Amino acid sequence: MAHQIIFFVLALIITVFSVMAVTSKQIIRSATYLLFVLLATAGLYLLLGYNYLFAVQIAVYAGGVMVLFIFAILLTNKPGESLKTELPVRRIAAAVTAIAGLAFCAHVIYYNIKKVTVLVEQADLTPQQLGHTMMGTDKYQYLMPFETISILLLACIVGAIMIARKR
Amino acid sequence: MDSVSKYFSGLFTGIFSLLKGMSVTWKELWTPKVTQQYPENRDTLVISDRFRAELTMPHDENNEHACTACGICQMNCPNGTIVVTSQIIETEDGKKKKILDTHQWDLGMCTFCNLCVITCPSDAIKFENTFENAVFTRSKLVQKLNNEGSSLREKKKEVKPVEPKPVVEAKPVVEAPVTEAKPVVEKKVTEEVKPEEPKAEKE
Amino acid sequence: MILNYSQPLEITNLTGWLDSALRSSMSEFWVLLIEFVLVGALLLTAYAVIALILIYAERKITAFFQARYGPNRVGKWGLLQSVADMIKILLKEIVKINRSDRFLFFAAPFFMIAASMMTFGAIPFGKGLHAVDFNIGVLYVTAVSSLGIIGVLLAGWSSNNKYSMIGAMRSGAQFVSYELSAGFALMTIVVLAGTMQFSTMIEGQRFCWNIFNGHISSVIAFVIYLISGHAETNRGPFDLPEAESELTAGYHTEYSGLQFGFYYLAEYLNMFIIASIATTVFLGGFLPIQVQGWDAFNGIMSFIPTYVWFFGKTAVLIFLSLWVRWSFPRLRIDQLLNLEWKYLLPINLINIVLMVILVLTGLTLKDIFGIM
Amino acid sequence: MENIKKLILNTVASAVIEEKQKLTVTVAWDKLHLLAKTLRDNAALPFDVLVYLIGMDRGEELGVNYLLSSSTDLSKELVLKTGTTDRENPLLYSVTDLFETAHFNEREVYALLGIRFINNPDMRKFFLNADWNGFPLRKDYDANPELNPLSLESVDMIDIAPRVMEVDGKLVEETVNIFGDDDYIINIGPQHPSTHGVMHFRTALDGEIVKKIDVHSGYIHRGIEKLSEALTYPQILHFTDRLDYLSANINRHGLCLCVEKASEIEVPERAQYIRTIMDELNRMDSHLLAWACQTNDLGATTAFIYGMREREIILDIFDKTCGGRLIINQNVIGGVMFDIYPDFQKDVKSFIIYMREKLKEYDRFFSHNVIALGRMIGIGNLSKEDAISYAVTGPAGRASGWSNDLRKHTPYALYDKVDFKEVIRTEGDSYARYMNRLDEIEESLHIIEQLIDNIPEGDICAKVKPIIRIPEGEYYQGIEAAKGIFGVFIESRGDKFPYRLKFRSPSMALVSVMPLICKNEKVSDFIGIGGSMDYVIPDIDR
Repeated sequence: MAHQIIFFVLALIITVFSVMAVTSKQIIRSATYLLFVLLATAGLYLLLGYNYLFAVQIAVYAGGVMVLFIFAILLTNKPGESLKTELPVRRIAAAVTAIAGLAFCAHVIYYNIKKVTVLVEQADLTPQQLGHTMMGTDKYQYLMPFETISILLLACIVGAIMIARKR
Repeated sequence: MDSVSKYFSGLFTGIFSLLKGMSVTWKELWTPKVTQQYPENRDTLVISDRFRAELTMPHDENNEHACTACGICQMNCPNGTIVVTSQIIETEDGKKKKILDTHQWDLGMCTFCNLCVITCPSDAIKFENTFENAVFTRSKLVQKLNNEGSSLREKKKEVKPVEPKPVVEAKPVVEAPVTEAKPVVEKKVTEEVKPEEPKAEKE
Repeated sequence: MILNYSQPLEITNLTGWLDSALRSSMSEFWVLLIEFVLVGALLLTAYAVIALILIYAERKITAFFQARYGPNRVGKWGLLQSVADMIKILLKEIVKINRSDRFLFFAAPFFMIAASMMTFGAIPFGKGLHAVDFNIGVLYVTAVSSLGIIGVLLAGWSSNNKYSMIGAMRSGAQFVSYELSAGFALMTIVVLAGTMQFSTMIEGQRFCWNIFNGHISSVIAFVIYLISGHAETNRGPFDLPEAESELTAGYHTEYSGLQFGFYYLAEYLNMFIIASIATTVFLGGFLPIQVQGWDAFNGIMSFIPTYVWFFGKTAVLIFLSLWVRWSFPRLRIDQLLNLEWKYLLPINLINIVLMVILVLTGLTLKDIFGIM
Repeated sequence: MENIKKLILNTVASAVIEEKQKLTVTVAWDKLHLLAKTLRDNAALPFDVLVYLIGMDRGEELGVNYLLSSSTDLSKELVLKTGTTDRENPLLYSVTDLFETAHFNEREVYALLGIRFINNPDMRKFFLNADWNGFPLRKDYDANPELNPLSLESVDMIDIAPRVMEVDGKLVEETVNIFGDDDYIINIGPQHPSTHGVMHFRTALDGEIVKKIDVHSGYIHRGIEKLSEALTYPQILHFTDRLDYLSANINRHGLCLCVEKASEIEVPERAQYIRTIMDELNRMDSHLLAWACQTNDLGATTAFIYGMREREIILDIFDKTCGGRLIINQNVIGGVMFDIYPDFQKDVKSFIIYMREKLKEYDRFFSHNVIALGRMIGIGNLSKEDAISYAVTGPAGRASGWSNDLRKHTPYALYDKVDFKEVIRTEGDSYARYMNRLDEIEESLHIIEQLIDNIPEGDICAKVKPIIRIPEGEYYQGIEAAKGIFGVFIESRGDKFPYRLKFRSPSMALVSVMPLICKNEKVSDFIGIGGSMDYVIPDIDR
C-alpha cells in the first residue's frame, strides 16, 4: 500500500510539473519545474528498486544537465523576461507534434504494458553486474556502444572547444 | 621538458609554502590570546594617565576651582564644544567682578585636541582618563564641569601652576575677536564672552 | 557474538531492544512507520545539533588561530552562543526583495538543505547507525550532494542582485569542476575496495584502512578528495562564491532570517558530510583502530563505541579543514579552475590508473602483508 | 634653475617670474598649457610631476596654481600660476593630457570653484553632486542650507559626463557616456567591505573582468579646506589628523612644518627627535594596517588579525605618550605637545625586537604563500611613467621604480641625520607594493633604533606667540606620509587665518590610478589592487 501511495504522489508531481514546465512563461521557472519532474522520475526508479538508475538519474539529469541548463539560460539574454506568445501557425504545428508524440507513446505503452510488469519483477541489480555488462564484449554486453558514445561525447567536447576558440 | 619540470616544481614549492603558512597558524593556535576581556578586567585595566577621555575641572576640598571664566578655552575650541557663561557680581568692596556661571562641555562634539587645556592660563581644566562615558541620550553628553556652588580659588596663594604646560604662554589677546569665526558658539549663551574681558582678568 | 558483549556502549544494543519490543506488540506496518518517523526525527535533530556544534567549534578554533578568545559570553566559554544565534536567526524578519522571483527565491534554500540532508542520511555514523545502506552508496552520495548547487544558482539568480549573480556563477563553475575531482577520488577507492556500498567498504577496512591499503595512490586520492571536498563546500580558500571582500556575501547576500539560516546550516553540514565521507571511505569509518593479531589491543579499542570513533575521526578532518581555511588567502576564479583542470584532474586520472594497476598486480598493502 | 628661467621666457615671453618661497611663474591662461608642456618635455630637467593643482579664488580672478617638480629630483620645484577674471563662466586649459593626475584635481576645482577645464575628457564635479548650487571655495559662496537642501530621495546615478573640448580652435560643449549601453555595471561601494571607506567605484564588468571603473568620491567630504579658512592655525591642526587618519601624526607634522617655516619658528632639538620617532612609529602603524587590510582583501582574515595585534602595541605607546591612540595630537606648532614618558625608550626598544620577529613570521605566513603570490605577482602593473604622470607617490610609487621619498629628496626633521634606505622596487605590481611596505617597516625600525637612545634633553616646544600670523605669501611643505607625499599649501594674507589652505592628499593620486591599473584585471584582483594601493578615503575627500 505504501508503494501505491508513493507512486501516486510521484505520478501527480510528474504530471503537474510537466504541465507547469511547458506552460510557465519564464524560462528559468520552466527549468526548475523540469527539475522537479526529473527528480520525481528518479523517485520512481528508487521505488522500483533500481538504485543505480536512481543515482544516475539524479547525477546526470538533475545534477549535471540541469546545472548546465540553468547555466546556459542564465548566460543568455534576459532570462527572466516573459516569453511572447507564438504565432498561430507555429502553435498549431507544435500541437500536432505534441499529439503525434503522445500517440506514439500511447502506442508503445499499449503494446508493451504486459512486458513492463514482467520486467519489474527482476531481481536487484548490483553495480558489479552492471559494470561487467557495460564493459563486456560478450553477447548482450555493451562495450561497443559504450565506446561509441564516448567517441561521440569526445567529438562534442572538441566541437565545443572549437566554437569557444573562435569567439 | 622545461614546462614539465616547471609544472612539478611549481606544484611542490606551492605545497611547501602552504605548509609553511599552516605551521605559523599552528604555532599561533597555542600562543596567549590578546583580546582584552573588558568589563571583567576593570580591576586590572591600566589606562594611561595621559589618556584624554573626559574634560574635567578639578575642584579642591573647599569646592573651589581655578576657572576665571575668561573664555579662552571657548575661543580656542575649533568646534564650539565649550560654552562658558559668566555673570558680573559686585564684591563687598564695590568692585565689579566676573565669576563663572557654568562651564559647559559637549563630549559629543569634542575632538579631544587638547587646545583648551594647553591654552588655559589658569590651568583650570584638564583631561581625565575616565573613559566610560557612554550614555543613552545625546543630551547627556553635554556636561557642566563646575560643581554646584563652587567658587573661584583665591589667587594669592597660587603662585604658578605646578607643572607648566608647553604652550601655556598663550596669552589672551586684546583685539582677537576669535569667536566671530565660529557661529556655532553663539547659541543660547546668556552672557556672551567678550574678548576684552580676559585682559582685565589677567592683571 | 563475542563482539557484542565487548561493546556494551553501542547504540545497536538499544535499537535492537527497541525494535524487538515494538515488534512484539504491533503489526509490521506500524513498527516500520514508527521506526521511520523515529529515524527521520533523529536525523533532523542530529542535523541541527551537529551544525550548531560545528558553528561553535569553528568560531572558537578560528579565534584561537587568530590569537583571540572567540565567543565566550553566552554560557560557560560561550557554549550557548550557537543556540543564541539560532534563536536570533529564527526570530529575524524575512526581508522581501523588490523585483525578485519570489517563488524561486523561497525555493532555493530548500534545495540546499534538502541536498545536504539527503546525503547526511546515507552516512554510517556507527555500527548499525545507518539510515539507508544502498549498494551504490558512494554514487548516491555524489549524486545527491550535487543537487545543492541548484539551490545556489537559483538563489543567485532570483535575488535580483548582481553580486549574488556573480557569486552563483562562480559557485556553479567551481562546483561543476570540483565535483569531478571528488567523484574521481572516491572512484579510486571504489576500485580498491571493490564495492560502492558503505557497509562493505567499512568492513573491508577492519585491519587496514583504505588510505594505507592503497598507499601512494590512496594518499593522493585522499588529499585530492579533501581539497575538492573543501572546494565543494565553498569554504576558504575556495570561498569565492561568498568572497566577502569582493561580493559582500555572494549568492546569499539578499537572504535573511531563517532562509539565510538554511544556507548557513547547509554550509556547515556539508563540511561535516565531506569529512565524514572521507572518514568512511579512507579512514575506516566508524571502526576502531585494529591491528591484526593483537587481540588484547583490539578488544580495548573495540570497547570505545564506534560512533565515538566516527565522530573523532571526522573531527580531526574538520579541524584540518578549519586550519586550512584560516591559513590561506582566497584563490581567484581562474586560479581555482586552473588548480582543478591543470593539477587535480590530470593527477586524478593518472592516479585512478595507478590504483587499477596496484589492485591488479597485487601491490596493495593487504595483498603484500596478507592482511584480511 | 637659471636655465629654466631662460627656457620659460623663451617659451612664453610674457611670463612673470618671481622668486618667492618657490620659483613662481605667472602666465596668461592660454599660454599655460604650452609652458607646462615645454617644462615637462625639457630633457635636462624635466618637470614631469604635477605635485598639486590648486584652484583659488584670488578675489578678482579665479585662478589655479600648479606645483611642478621633477621626477628625478623632487627638491626642484616650480610654481605656475594662471587665472581668469571671468567669474561667470571661467574656463582654463586642462593639463590632463600632460599630467594624468590633473584629471581628478581639475574636476575637484570645478566642483569647488566652478572653473571648467577645456579638453578635460570628463568634466563632472568631483566630490559634489552635479546639482549642487554654488561653488563652496569661492569667497562669495552662500552657505545657506536652503540652497542645497538635504535630500533623502534615492537618485539614480547618471553616467553622462559633460565636457568642453576644443575642436579646430572652437570650443564645443558636449556630453559623453561613461559606459556603453550593454555594460554590466556593478557598484562597488559606497557601502562595501573592501573599499576601505565610503568609496564608490562604478565598475563595468565583462564576466569577471573589469572593463572600466568610474570613481565617485565625496561621500565624506567635510569641506575641511573651507572650514580652515575661518580657523586659526593651531585650530586647523586637528583637521590634519582627520585626513589620512592612519598617518595622522605625519600629516600634522606637515602642517606644523609649513607654519613653522612660514613664520620662522625654530623647533627644539628634542622635539625634532620626538617628532621623527613618532612619525616612524606612525608610519609603521599605517603600514601594518595596510598589510593587514591587503591580506584581508585577498581573503586571509587571520593575517589581518595578526597585523592588528602588532599595531596595537604601537597604539599603546601612542596612548601612553600623548593620550590618544589613532589621533594623537602630538605635534603642535613649534614642537610637540607632550614629552615622552619615562619608559618610552624601553617600550619602543622592546617593540623593535618584537616587530622584527613578527616580520619574519609575516614572511613565512604570507609573503611566499603560493596563493598570495598568484594573487599579487604581475597584478595591477603600474609603470614608472604612469606612476609619475599620475603622481603616485609613497610605497606604491616606489614599487614602480620611482624614487620619490621626500625624506631623502628634501629632508625635514632629522631625516638627514639618520641612515636609512629608500625602498625601491621596479616590478610595479601588487607584490612589489606589498613588499615595499614590509621593507619600509624594517627601515622605520632601523631609523628609530638610531634615534631612540640619543634623545637630547631640552624643551619640547619653542616659544610661540599665542596668535600665529603668517606673513603674506604662499607656502608649501611636502612631507613623506605613510601613503605618499602629503602636502600643505597655505596662502596667507597676513591674517591669523589662512586665505586658502589646501592639503595635497596622497590617496587621491592612488585612487585616480585605479581605473588604469585595474583595467582588464579580474574583480577579485581589483579588490586586491585596491588593498595594495592602500588609499584612505577621508584623505581623498577632505
